[in-house]
Amino acid sequence: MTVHVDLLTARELASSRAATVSLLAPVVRFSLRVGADERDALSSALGVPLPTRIGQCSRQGETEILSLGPDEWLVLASESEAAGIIEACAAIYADAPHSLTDISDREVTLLIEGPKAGELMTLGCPRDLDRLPDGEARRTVFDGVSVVLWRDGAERFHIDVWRSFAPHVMSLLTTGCGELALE
Amino acid sequence: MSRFRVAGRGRVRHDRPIQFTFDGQQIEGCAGDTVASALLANGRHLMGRSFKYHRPRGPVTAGTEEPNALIGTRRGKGRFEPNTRATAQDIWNGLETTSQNKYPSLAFDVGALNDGLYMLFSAGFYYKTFMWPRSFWDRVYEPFIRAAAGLGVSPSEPDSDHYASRYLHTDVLVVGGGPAGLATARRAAEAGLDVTLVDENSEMGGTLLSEPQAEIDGKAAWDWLAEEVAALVALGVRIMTRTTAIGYYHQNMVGLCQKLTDHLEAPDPAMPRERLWRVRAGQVALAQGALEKPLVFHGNDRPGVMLAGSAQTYLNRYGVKVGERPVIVTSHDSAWYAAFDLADAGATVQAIVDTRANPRADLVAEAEARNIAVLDGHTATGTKGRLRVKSVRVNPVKGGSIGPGRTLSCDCLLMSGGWTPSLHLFSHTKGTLKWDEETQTFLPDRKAEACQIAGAGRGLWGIEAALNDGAAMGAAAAEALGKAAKTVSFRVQNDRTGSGITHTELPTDRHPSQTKAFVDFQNDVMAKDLRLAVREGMRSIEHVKRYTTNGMATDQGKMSNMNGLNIAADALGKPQPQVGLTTFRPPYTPTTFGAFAGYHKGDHFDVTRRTPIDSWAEENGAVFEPVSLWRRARYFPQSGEDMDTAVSRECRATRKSLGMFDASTLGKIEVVGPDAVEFMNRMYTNPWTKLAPGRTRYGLLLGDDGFIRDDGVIGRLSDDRFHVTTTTGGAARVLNMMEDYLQTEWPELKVWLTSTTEQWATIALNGPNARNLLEPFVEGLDISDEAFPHMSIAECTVAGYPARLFRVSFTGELGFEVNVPARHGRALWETLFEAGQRYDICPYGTETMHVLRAEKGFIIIGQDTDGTVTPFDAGQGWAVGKKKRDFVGMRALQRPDLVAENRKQLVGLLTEDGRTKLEEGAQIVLDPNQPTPMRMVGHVTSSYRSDAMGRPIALALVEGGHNRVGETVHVPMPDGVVRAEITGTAFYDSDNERLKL
Amino acid sequence: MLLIHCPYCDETLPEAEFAYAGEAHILRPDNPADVSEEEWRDFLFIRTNAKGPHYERWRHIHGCGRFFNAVRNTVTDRFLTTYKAGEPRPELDTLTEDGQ
Amino acid sequence: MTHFSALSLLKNAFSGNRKWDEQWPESEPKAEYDVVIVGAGGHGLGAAYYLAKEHGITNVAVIEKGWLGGGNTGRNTTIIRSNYLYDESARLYDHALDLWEGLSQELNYNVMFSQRGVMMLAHNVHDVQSFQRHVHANRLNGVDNRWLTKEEAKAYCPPLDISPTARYPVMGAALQKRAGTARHDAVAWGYARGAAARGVDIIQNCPVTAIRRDANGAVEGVETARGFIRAKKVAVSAAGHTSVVMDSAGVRLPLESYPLQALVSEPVKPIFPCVVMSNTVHAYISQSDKGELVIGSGTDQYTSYSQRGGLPLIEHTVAAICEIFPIFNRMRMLRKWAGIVDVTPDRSAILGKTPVKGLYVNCGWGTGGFKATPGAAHVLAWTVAKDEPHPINAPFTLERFGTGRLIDEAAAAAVAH
Repeated sequence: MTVHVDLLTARELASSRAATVSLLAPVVRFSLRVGADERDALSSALGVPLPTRIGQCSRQGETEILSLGPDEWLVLASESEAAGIIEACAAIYADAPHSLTDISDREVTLLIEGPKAGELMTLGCPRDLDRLPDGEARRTVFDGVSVVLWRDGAERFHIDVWRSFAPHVMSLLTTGCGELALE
Repeated sequence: MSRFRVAGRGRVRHDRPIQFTFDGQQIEGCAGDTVASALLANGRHLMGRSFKYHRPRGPVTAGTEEPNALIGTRRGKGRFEPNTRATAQDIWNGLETTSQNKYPSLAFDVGALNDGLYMLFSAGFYYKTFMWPRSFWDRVYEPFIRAAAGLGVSPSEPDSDHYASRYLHTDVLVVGGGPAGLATARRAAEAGLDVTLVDENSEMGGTLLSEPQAEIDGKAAWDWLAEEVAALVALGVRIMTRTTAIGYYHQNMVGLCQKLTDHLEAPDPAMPRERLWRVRAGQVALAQGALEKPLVFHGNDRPGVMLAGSAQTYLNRYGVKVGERPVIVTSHDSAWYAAFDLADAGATVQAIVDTRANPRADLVAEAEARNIAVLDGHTATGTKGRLRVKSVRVNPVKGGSIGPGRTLSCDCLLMSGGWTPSLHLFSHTKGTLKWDEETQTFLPDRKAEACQIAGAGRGLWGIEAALNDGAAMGAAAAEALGKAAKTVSFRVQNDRTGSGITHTELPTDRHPSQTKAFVDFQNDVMAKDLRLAVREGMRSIEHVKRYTTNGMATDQGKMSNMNGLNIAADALGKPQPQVGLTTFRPPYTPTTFGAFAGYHKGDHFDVTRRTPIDSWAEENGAVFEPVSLWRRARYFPQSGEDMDTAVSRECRATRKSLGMFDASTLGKIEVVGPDAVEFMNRMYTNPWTKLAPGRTRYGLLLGDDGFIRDDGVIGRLSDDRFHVTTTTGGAARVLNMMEDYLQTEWPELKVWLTSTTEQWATIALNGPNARNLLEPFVEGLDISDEAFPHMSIAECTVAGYPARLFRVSFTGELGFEVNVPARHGRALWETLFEAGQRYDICPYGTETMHVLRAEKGFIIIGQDTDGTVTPFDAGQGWAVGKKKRDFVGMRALQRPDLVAENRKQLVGLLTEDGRTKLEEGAQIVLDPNQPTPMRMVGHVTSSYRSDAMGRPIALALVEGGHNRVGETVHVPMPDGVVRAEITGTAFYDSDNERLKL
Repeated sequence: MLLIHCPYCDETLPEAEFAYAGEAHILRPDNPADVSEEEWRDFLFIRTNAKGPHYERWRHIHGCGRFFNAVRNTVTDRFLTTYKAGEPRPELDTLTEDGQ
Repeated sequence: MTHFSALSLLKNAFSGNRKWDEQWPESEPKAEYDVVIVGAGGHGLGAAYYLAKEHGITNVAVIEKGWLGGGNTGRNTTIIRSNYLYDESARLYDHALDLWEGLSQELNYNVMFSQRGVMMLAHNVHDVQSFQRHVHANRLNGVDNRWLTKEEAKAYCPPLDISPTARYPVMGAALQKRAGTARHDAVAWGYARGAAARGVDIIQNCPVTAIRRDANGAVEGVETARGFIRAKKVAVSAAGHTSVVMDSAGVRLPLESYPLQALVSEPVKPIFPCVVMSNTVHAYISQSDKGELVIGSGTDQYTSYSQRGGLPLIEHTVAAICEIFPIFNRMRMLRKWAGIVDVTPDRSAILGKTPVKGLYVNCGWGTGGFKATPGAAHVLAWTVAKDEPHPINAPFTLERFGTGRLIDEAAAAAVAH
C-alpha cells in the first residue's frame, strides 16, 4: 500500500530538467449551471461575461469563468470574492433560475511547467494539445481520470483533478518528470 | 578475428570486440553485431531446435521474421526472456544467451526422436488418436504433448524493468526507413508537415544497409544515407529506430513499440525498457518493403540453409561470410547478387542453381567472370548434414521430367523463392488485397484508412523505383493534407533490379511421402502436410492453416504464408485468390506484455481513491477493504484482535456510548433548480413534493426494468435544492443515469445536477452520546431532539468549519452525519476524536457499519439486493409513492413476473440453535431430505454475529418469504443441515425507541 | 480507438473522452402506465443491432458531459455523422463516412 | 468415413498418409431440405449432428456464409465450465459439460477436452459473497464447484500473486475442477465430419440473405447467394449476425453485438496448469497445449461487426494479467483478434421457438457460447425435431423479456461468462 499523499500543502512535487510539477493552493470554485435564456442575466450579475464557446475563458479581476459545456461554467474566484458571487446569484435566482454549487474542495490543482511540459502531458492525455490555444481549457481525460486541463502558455499547463484521483495523476506526472529528463 | 569475418566490411565496429555467452560458451563479436551475426562470424549456424520434430536449425533470415534462431536472453535477476530472435538481438558485454527446446543439449536432443516418426505426426494427427482410454487424455497424453511443445521456458521472476507509454499526434507517420520511407519522409517534411519516421532496425536505411554498391544521384549509398538522415533531422522529422509499428487501428491510430534498453550494456536504471506509442496520424505511409520467400524442397531446413538476401545482409551489413563454399538455389535474380558479393569477398561459390531454364544473360556473364558454375533449369532435391548442411543434391528438369541428380558439396546453401510485399499493417485496417498475376503476389487494393503504400509494398523492385515511389507517396500524403509538394526523381547506379518465378514445392524425384520439404520451419509444417489437409477436406486457407498450424509460428507466417497458399491452391486446383489469404493480426512482431501494460502496474495499475480521513485510519492501524475504486477502513483492530473481536468491540462501544465512522465515500449529488422537486419525483420511487426544507427522506432508485438500483438519504435544503446521497459504488452510475433522463427524456425541466461527492468529507457519529459530543461544537443551530428531530438537515458551523449537518441513523442509534469541506475532514475528525475520549468514542469501519445496520434490517444495495429485486421484494414497498403518475421503474413493476406470487422476498433468519452463524450465500431449502438437484427457495444475503442480540442474525431472500414468517427452513451445508426460523428483518429496537433521544 | 465529433464542443476527439450509450431514438413512453407489456418490452430490450449504419447515442462524459446522437457504420466503425440530442434523425442517403 | 485410431494413424503412416478420406464433402445445395440450419459454427453443426443421430432427420443443410467454424467457434478462448448461479443456467451448462466429457469418443475426433479446472478469483468482499453464493447453489444443484482460500488458490496455480498489498488482492477463489478447455476448431470439424457422415449437407461460402415466409406466415425457406432453398423448418444459429437474419423474418430480438478481443502469447514450456478468470479486472487466462498463453479480454464499449477492436482494451487486459501474474511481464503477445458476441439484456441465451411457425433461434450466448456447444446443439436439435423445447432450454425463451422472468446471471453475480 502506498503511504498517503498530502493534498493540503501547496508544494513542488517533482522537478527535472524536463519539467516541474507542483500542487497549488486551493482556490474558490463554483460550478455554475444555467440555460441559454438566463445566461446574460448571470453575466451581468457576476460582472464577467459567460463565454459562449466551450473551452473559452473570460476574466475580470480575480474572477475567471470557463465554459465547460453548453449550460455549464466553472467560476474561479478569490476567497474575498466568494460571498459576493453567492449573493449576486441568489439575488437574481427568481428571475434567472440557475444552479450555483460550491466545489472548491472537490478538486485540487496541479501546475506543470518546463521545457517538456507539453510532452509530459502526452503520458496521459490522448488529445492533440497543439490544438489547445493558450489561455483556453478543456475538460478531458488524463490516464483514465477526468480532469480540467488549462493551457497557460506554450510549456505551462495546470489541471484540476478530483481530490481522490489526484494521487494517481501526481504519481504518473512524477514518474514522467524523471523519465523525460533522460531523453 | 574469425575467418568468417571480412576485414573492413560492413557497418559493425571491427575495432570494438564484444564478449557474450551462448549456452555458457564465450563468444566474441563486434559492436553492431546481432547474436546471430556474431555466432555466424564464429562459423556457427546451429542455434535452435524446431517445435515438433526438434530438428537442428540455424538462422534462415537476418531480421525479426526469423523462425528458427530463437534464444533465451538474460540480464541478471528478473531480466530473462524466452524466444528472442538471435537475428535481432544486439550483443553487449556480458549478455547471456541460451538455446531452447532441446534436451540434454542443442547438439544432441532426444526430442529429435519425433523426427524419425514424422509419418505418425502428420498434419492433425492429434485429432485422430489419444482418445482411449478416456481418462488418459488428462493424465497421460496431454501432459506428454504439452511437455514436448512450447519453445523457451517462461520467466519465473517478476520483471525488474519498467515500461512507458505516450500519445503522439503527427501529420505523417512513415513506417519503414528504407529508400521508399526515407524519400516519403523527405517530401512530406519539405511540404512543411510534422513527420514521424520509424524503423524496427537499429539504424535507418533498410535495403541500403545491405547494398552499399548502389550509387544514388552519384553518391555512394551509405554517404547518401548519412546525408539524407541528417537532412531529415534538420527538417525536424521525428526519427525513431528500434521502433516497430505493431498494429494499425481505427482512424489512423498506429501502435508503436520502441525498444530503449535491450541493446545497451549498462542502461540507466531509470530508463524504461520499452515504450508504447499511440500515434494518431493524418496520413500513414507504409514503406515496409518485402520479405524473401524460401524455396520448398527436401532438407531445406538444415543449419546453413539460408535466404540469399539474408546472407547478403550478413556480408554487407555485418561483415560476415555465412560460409566459404556456398551453393545458391534460386528462382529469382536477386540471389545471383548474393553469390557475386560472396565471391568478391573471397568465398568460393560452388554453383548458382537456377530453377529457370534461361536466366538473364548479363547475370550469367557476371557469374562466368567469377568462375561460378551456373546450373540453369535445375531443381534441388535434397540436402545432407546433421548439424550443418554438407551438400545439396540437384537435378536438371527438362520438359517436366527430372534428370539424374548430382551432389554439390557446400558449407551453406543460399536460397531465394522470390519476394513478398510486406502488407501486414495494411491488412490490419481491413484494406483489401488483389492478386497480381505477373508478380504472383497480393498487392494493396482498396484502402480503408488514410494511408499510402510505397515501394516494394506495391510490388516495385529496386532502389531507384523505391526512392521515386516514396517521393511520389510523400507528395501524395502532403497533398491529401492540403500541402503542395514538389516531386523529384532519383537516379541510381548499380541498382539491382530483377525478377523471378514462383514455385510450389520444387520438382523432385523423391517419393512425395518421404519428402521433408518445409514450409513453416518453426512449426515443422511440410508441403505434404498441406496437401494432406486439402485431401481431408480443408478447402479454405483458414482451415488448412488451423489444421496444419502453417503460419501460426512466432514469425506469424512471414516465411510460410505465401508458400503455404501456393501449395494449397495447387492442391485444390484453384487460383490463389479463391483460396484466400489468412488475415494478418496485430502485433506485426511479438510484443512484450510489459509494453502494453506500460505504467499500469502495482499501485498505478488502477486508481485507488482515498478519503480525506484515510490517512488517519492508516496511521491508526485500520484494515482496509476495496469498495469500487475506493479503499475503506474495514475495522480498527487493537493489539491481538481478529476481525470478529474488533467488530464486536466496535459494535458494543457504539451502541453503548459513541462510535465514529468515515462516510465520505458516499456519493453526493446537488440537485438544484425550480424543477428540482419534479425531477426527484420522476427519478425516485418516493414522493418528494411534501418534504419540507430542512427535512430528509430515504430515497429508493429503480431502473426502468423495476429493479432496485440504488438508495440513499436525501435532504431538502430549500424549495429548489436537494442534497442527494447515493451508495459508494453507485455514485457515478446514478449521476450518469440522472443526466441521461434529464438530458434526453426531460430536457424541459429546469434543474441541474452537480457531483459533490468529493466536496464534502462526511463523519457519522452514532450512539447515545452523539449529541452530547457534537452539541458544543455546533454554532448557529439548535440540535436538540425538538428543534432538530430525526431525519433533519441544516447548514451550520461545526468546530468553526462550514457544515451540512444531517440527523440520520444507519445504526439505529441516535446519529448525526457532519459534512464539512474535504480539506477540513481530517482536522474535524481529530477534534471530535479528541473530545470524544470522555465518551470512549470508538472509530469503526465498514464491517461494524454492516452489522449495526443488519441488526436494524437496513439493506445494502448489491448485497441484500442483486439487480433482480423490486422494492416490494425488499420490503421497501412503503418507499414507493402510490399516487404518482410516473417514476423510473413504475411501469415495469406491473410486469407479470414482477407481481407474481412467490417472488423472493427479504426476510430475517435466525438459526434454531442460536449459535450457528449462517454463511453468506448459503442456499435455503424447505425439504432437506430431497435428492440433488435440490429445490432451492432462496439464499442468505447478510449474516453476522450480533453482539446486541447475543446471537447470530441473518437476512435472506426467500420465495414468498413475507408470508412465511415463523416458518422453519433448512440450510444444507457440507457438514450438515442448519435449521433456521424466518423472522422480520428488524432484529434490534424494532420500535426505534433509541432514536428518540 | 475511435475519433468522435462532439456536436456540442464542435471538436473531433479521442474515444477515451466518450461513453457509448446504446441505440438512439428509443423514446420512453411519456404515459408508461398506459402502454402494453409488448411496448414496454420493446422500449426496454428490443434493439435494431444494425449491421451497417446504426443510430446510436454517446456521452461526452470526460468533456462537455452531453449525450448526443450519431450514425456509425458498425461494419467499418466509421461515423457518418453526429448530432445534438433532440435533433431529427438524419436520412441515410444524405450521409457519407466521416461526413462530419 | 475412416475410423480414427492409433491403428488407422499407423496404417496410413505406412501408406504415406495418402489414404485419408475427406472429413466432409463439398456439398451443392439441394432445392429442398427438411431442416435448414443457418450458421456452421459448433452450435449449428452440432445441432445437425444430433438431428441426424438422435432424431433420424438427415435431410438437413447447414448453411454458412464463410467457412465452417470461422466465427466465434474459432475465435474464443475455449473456456468450458458450468458453475452458473441459476438453476436454469446450471442445468444447461452442466448438460453441456456432461456431453463434453464424452465428446471425443462420441465424434471419434479428439477435441482435446482438458479438465484442468477453472478458477475464478475473488478480489473483494462482494466477490467473495457472490462466489460463495455460487458455490452453495452449485453444490445443491449437483454442480462441481468449491471455495478455495487464497493459499489453496496459489497452490493450485503457482504463478498467482496473492500478496495482500496487490491493487486487487486475491481473497479466495471458486474452483470447478471438472471444468477446463477444449480445442475449438476440432469441435466444429468433429461435428461437421459426424454430421456429413450421416448425410447432412454442409454448404460453405453461401450467405443467407433472407428467411422467406408463406402466406400464413410460416417459414418457407431461405434466400441464399446460391438461390432459394426450401425448408419447413429453419434454425438460426448465427451468433453475432442473428439479428440481421432474424430481422428478415420480421422477428426483432433483444440482442446487441459487441467486439470481444482475445490474444495469445508466444509458446513456452508448461507453466500454467489451469484456467483462471478474474471478472473484477476482466482477464481470463489459460495455456494451450501448444504452449501459448491464451488470454481473453472484455468487450469494447460500442456495438460492432468489424471484428477489429481497439488498443486500449488490450492494454488493460494485458496489464491485468501481469498484475495477477507478474512473472509474465516479459512474455510477448503473438497475435490478437476479435470476435463478435451477441449479448442479451440478462446475459443468458435465447434458445427455442419463435413467434414464426417453423423458425427456431439459438443466440444471445454472449461470451458463453463455446462452453455450451454440445448442450445447446443437443437441445436445439430436440426443439427443432419435436417442435417443442427440451425441458433444459424451456426457460430460455424470447417471451421472458416481456414477462420479466429474466435469468440474470450478470445482475445476480456480476460474473462474466
